[in-house]
Amino acid sequence: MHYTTAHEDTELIQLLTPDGELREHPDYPLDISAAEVRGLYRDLVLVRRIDTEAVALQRQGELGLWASLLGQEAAQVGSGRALRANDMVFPSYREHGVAWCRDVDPWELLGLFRGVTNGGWDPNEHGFQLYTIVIGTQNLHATGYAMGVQRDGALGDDGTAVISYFGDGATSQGDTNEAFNFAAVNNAPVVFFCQNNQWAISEPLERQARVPLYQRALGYGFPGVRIDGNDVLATLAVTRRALRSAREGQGPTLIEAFTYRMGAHTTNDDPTRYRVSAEIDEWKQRDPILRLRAYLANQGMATDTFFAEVDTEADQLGERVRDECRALADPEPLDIFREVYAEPNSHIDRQRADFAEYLASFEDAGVTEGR
Amino acid sequence: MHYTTAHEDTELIQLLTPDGELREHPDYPLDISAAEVRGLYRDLVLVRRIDTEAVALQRQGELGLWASLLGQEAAQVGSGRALRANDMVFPSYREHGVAWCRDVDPWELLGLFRGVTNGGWDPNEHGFQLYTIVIGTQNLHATGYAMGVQRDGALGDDGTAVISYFGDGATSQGDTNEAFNFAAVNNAPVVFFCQNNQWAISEPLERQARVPLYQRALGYGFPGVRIDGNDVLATLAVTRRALRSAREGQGPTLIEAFTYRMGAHTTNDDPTRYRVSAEIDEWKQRDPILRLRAYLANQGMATDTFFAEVDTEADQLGERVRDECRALADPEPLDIFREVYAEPNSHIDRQRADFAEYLASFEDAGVTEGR
Amino acid sequence: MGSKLTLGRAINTGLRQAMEADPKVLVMGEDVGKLGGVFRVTDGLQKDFGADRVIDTPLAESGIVGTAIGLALRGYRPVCEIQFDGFFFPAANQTFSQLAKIRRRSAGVLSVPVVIRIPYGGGIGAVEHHSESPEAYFTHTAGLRVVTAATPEDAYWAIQQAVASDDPVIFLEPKRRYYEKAEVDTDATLSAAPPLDAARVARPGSDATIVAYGPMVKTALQAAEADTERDIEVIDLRSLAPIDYDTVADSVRRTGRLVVVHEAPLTNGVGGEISARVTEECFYHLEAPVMRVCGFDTPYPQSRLEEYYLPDLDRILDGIDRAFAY
Amino acid sequence: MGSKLTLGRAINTGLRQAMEADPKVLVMGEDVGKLGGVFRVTDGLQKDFGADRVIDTPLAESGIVGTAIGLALRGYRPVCEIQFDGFFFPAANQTFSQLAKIRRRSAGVLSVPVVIRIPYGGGIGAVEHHSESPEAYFTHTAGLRVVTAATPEDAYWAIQQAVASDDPVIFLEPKRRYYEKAEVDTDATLSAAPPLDAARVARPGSDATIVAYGPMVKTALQAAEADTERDIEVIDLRSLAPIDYDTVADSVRRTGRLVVVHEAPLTNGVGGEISARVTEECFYHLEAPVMRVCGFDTPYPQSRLEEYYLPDLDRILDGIDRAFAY
Ligand SMILES: Cc1ncc(C[n+]2csc(CCOP(=O)(O)OP(=O)(O)O)c2C)c(N)n1
Ligand SMILES: Cc1ncc(C[n+]2csc(CCOP(=O)(O)OP(=O)(O)O)c2C)c(N)n1
Ligand SMILES: [Mg+2]
Ligand SMILES: [Mg+2]
Repeated sequence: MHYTTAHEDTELIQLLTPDGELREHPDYPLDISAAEVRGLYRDLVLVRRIDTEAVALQRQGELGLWASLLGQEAAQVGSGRALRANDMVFPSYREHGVAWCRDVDPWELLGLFRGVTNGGWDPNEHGFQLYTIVIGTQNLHATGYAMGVQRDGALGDDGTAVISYFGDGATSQGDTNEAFNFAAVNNAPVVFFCQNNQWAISEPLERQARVPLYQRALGYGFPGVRIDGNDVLATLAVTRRALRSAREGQGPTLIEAFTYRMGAHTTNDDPTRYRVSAEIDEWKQRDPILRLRAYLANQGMATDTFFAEVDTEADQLGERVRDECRALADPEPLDIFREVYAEPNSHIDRQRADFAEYLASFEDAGVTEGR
Repeated sequence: MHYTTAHEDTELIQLLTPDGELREHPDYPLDISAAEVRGLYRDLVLVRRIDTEAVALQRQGELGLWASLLGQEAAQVGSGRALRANDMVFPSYREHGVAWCRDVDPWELLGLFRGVTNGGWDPNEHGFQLYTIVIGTQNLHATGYAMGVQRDGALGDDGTAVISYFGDGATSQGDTNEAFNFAAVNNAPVVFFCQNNQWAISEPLERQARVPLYQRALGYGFPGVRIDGNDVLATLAVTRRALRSAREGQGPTLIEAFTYRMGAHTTNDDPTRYRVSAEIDEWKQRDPILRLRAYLANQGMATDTFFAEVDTEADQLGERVRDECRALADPEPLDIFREVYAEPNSHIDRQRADFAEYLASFEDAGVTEGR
Repeated sequence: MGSKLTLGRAINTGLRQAMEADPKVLVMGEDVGKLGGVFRVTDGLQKDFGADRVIDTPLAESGIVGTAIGLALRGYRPVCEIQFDGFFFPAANQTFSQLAKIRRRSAGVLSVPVVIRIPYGGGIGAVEHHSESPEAYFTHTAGLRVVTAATPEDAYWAIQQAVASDDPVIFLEPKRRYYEKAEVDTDATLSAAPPLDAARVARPGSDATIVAYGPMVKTALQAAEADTERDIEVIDLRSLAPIDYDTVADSVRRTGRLVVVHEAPLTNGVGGEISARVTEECFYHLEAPVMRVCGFDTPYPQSRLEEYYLPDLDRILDGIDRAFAY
Repeated sequence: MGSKLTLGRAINTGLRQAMEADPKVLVMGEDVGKLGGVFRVTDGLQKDFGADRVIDTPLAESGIVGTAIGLALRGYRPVCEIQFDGFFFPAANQTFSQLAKIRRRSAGVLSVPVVIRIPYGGGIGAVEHHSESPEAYFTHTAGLRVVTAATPEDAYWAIQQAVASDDPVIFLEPKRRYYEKAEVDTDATLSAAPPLDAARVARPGSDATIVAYGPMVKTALQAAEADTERDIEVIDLRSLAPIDYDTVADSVRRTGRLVVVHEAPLTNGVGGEISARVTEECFYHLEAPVMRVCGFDTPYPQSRLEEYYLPDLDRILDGIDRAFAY
């Protein structure tokens, strides 16, 4: 049996304070150029804009639903930018910022929420699996995928690491805990990235767990780390290290990114029923974008022109998102029967044929639309 | 949120060495009379005898199956004798020794293995629930029951504690981990008693977990303790304390009783396929009965007459077990339909009536037995 | 005295009655407390009965049903909410291998009067896993009772009867009908309500019978109304396990034709069972095989396709036409 | 060249072939390694293919199927063993809401060619949860293929076809027939084997049809032999999803009478679906309603009662008699 040196009850790892001051951390030296930091800022702003547009599109009836990432941009961009091309992501349903880092076009994300598809992109093309709605399930998929990576001998510096995203609520699911254990026992190259936004719909963290979530890993025998999830630099540094450790064959890490869900759970939700606005005001002080902007400005790493350019780019992106959303094609009725099976299937084939005939009967009867 | 002072990486807690020497432990002072120790010895011997008889009965075709507890007597008797009358036990399927402590007659246990019932005793009469075969499920039942105890206000010194028994393999199940978390979040009065007999059928411990099992509790925020499960005194002392702590409203404890499955998984199993006999020989040195006998003898706490009397009692009990087993009544065919529902149910009622008629048709035809 | 209640509100009111009547009744699930559930069915209950009786659980369905079983063994009557149909499955093991079997296992010594409430069915434009109709998994599981409700009145009584039942009950709530409103006589007594396992003739008729339940009852009634040529009887099953075959067979013997409607996939759905059983009982009375108008054997589709997936008025009329083509 | 193999050994040999043919094929589950599974179906595989390809997993069925999905997404073809039928349910969520739906969710971009092997059915004198027949839960779940095998030869080919299929396959192994022996031509080529979804006329006949599958095929054949007055056709379904209705309907149109036999509980079992569907297709050919000889709507009973619970020769003959009583 392996014994991991247990339990470093580390404080929250933070490299950038809410005021935009950089703090060195001995274990996580920051190795990043000014251009890269500006890139992160641009990511944060654009990702927030995509989110804002999507919320608006939902209000306008263009989307059935949207799960906003407001407040969680740094956790997603920091970890997303820590990834390499051949890494694989297993997201939950709120990882629009990670999707952005994986070059999934924002409108590809919208199809699911518009109801034109249950998926929307090619996971293998982007190294970004489909959104998973049933809480916790993707943690086992990620672990299995990582076991496949091991079997492929695809570890090492140019190898593949796997990262799985989930929320604080998801830590209560059996599947998440089974995944922790499978990953530990198999020493699988997977990073479990928990965005602890402190709410699972209406349930606050204390309904999910009695002790900080990163400690869960210790019980399974792998390291758990808690980071300031609103600090894109800490997130980047810690995730990079966890991914490297996975690639190098040192097994799983749990990262708890301590952050806050600034908006409603989804556009269907009404958080005024269960939480006070003071909490939100407090977290506004820790906004992930403001602090990075302050840092860039204070250090003279970015000019006003730069900030203005990013805003313009965001405006353009917003417009593009709106247009592409409206242009998303509706599926055809008979698509219901597509891709249920890889191989011909007599049940489906018959139902498709019957239904095609039924639909055609309306046309025969001179009705253009059968409903 | 509650914060438990984490992680006392205690060594294995042992009060009685394999050679029968008593070792004081500062946290677990032993408060037990000589008569009580003799009682424990008697329990261990009788429980082993019940087990031996049951294995023999299975060989003779009187039982379909038996899950032997050989080697685990101390873990079961020590914890079983720590219980008070109004505590409630949720067993797995191997807790014959705990059943003994809860005054379940041994032959009542046999019904399940003989195939005359799926249960066999009244759980409320004995404070001992029915055996549960689907691994891990009972841990949630125990937790829920403990939540009920809380709601009844039945804590305090004459209150109720709940204890749940399961194996090392069971720690991998989602249900077990969900139970740990529900118990932690609700601070439920439940003791999780894991008999780590180091095997789950053919799988050794390292296929189940990467670090010692008692550490699992720390990730959920409650204490985990590892005891020598072949030491009845340590088991008694540690379980007593955990139960008291539960009763006093201090929430759950995980006890990992480190022991060894000396026999096959069940009478169906052939352990020679997957483990070496040297391991068994080694564990014979740590036999739970021998060490208590040595202690009693060395301390002059028991005479040869006492040991002989216990052996005689065991012989008598063995005979009784054999007789009662053979006397267990077969169920009636129409019992199939009994107690599926509490209330009248038209589906079942019709099927019962049809089947009764069908069975009767053979009698009408002058055939005594319809099969 | 009656009052107009939505179906969702009727269940809320029924739950409240049950909790007032018996202090052992608990409500538990995700977001059932302050939020009152995502459909507000438990609205206000935590405020009035406290967090000990209306429990926001960790996000773990197996944990919810598993601890509910433990609570039931301690003498409580937990009403669990599963947030959406598609999220039931983590609780399948506790439901199928424990909840359904404990009475039988204990030869009747133990009771586990747990109710599992599940908002189910489609038609609300939702994303994946939020529109499924899993009833057949339950009706195939001995030891469970399975009920649903098509009207506020039925919902109001059925939830109370479910809570009062000593059997475990799967309580399927037709989520797209939560906002349908009707008069409910909340002053009547529970014992006067029709039995939980009785079907209801929702519309008498003589030419053909439609059997429906839950969300499809309204659609079936609309189809019956729309058929101006034939006099269609509509039966609302109400209970899916057991099914009140007396009422169904009685109707079919009069009409000679049966169409069964449900949203769940056709194959091995409740409709297949009804078809088999009614054919056994009414073989010489059937003028045509039992027709089924159901969901297809595919995963529930993305919402832009659900209007095609779900049986609607036209497809039911087509089913009736097919029955008359014999 | 043929050799006599038991059904269990035939699956073992088929798995070995599949693993030799494709290095991506993995075997995983509880005790599948050194022990070779509690029924020895994976005997010797870990020794020959290594612990990386024959994986003893932690004791967690959701974990087994969930990680198998992940492995499949990485390009592997995992064959999971669930130790007994009654222990499938912890994996229900991963199977029903993930495995069955990923192809559709991804519009065909993703494949998850996972096989879940489950020893199933009763008749071995076992304790609770070791004798169940859960096939209807699977056949009601779109996206899964469900197959079983009644003979060593079928088992040998079917397991290889299941592994080769790009669809997820539930592979139900009739555990009480594991030790039945027959000649298997292991030298023939896989492509020459009958398709995985084709039914088989196990015994031709002209007076009535029995449809059976898995463990009941042998019993059905015995009943057919025992009926000296009538010439009974026996169809072995082999595939339960999809079902080869052409072969079944063809037979029923000739015989006019159908008895369906399975161990699973009657209500909402596969038999109900077959009855419904065959009645739809053969309405004017049926001389009697489809008869079902099935397990009862109760939990599987304690083993001393299983001989009464399980359909046997007499009950099948009784079913045939009932069909002829019309
Ligand atoms: C198995 C399951 N149960 C319930 C739900 C309904 N649900 C969707 S999101 C959610 C809360 C998730 O909280 P968390 O894991 O913290 O993620 P967050 O939404 O905060 O990102 C719930 C209960 C679900 N999707 N899956
Ligand atoms: C959910 C489930 N999966 C599989 C099994 C089959 N099974 C019975 S006992 C056992 C091993 C259990 O090992 P452990 O938990 O260590 O308990 P022990 O038998 O050693 O007392 C297995 C796999 C089961 N009973 N339940
Ligand atoms: Mg959250
Ligand atoms: Mg063990």
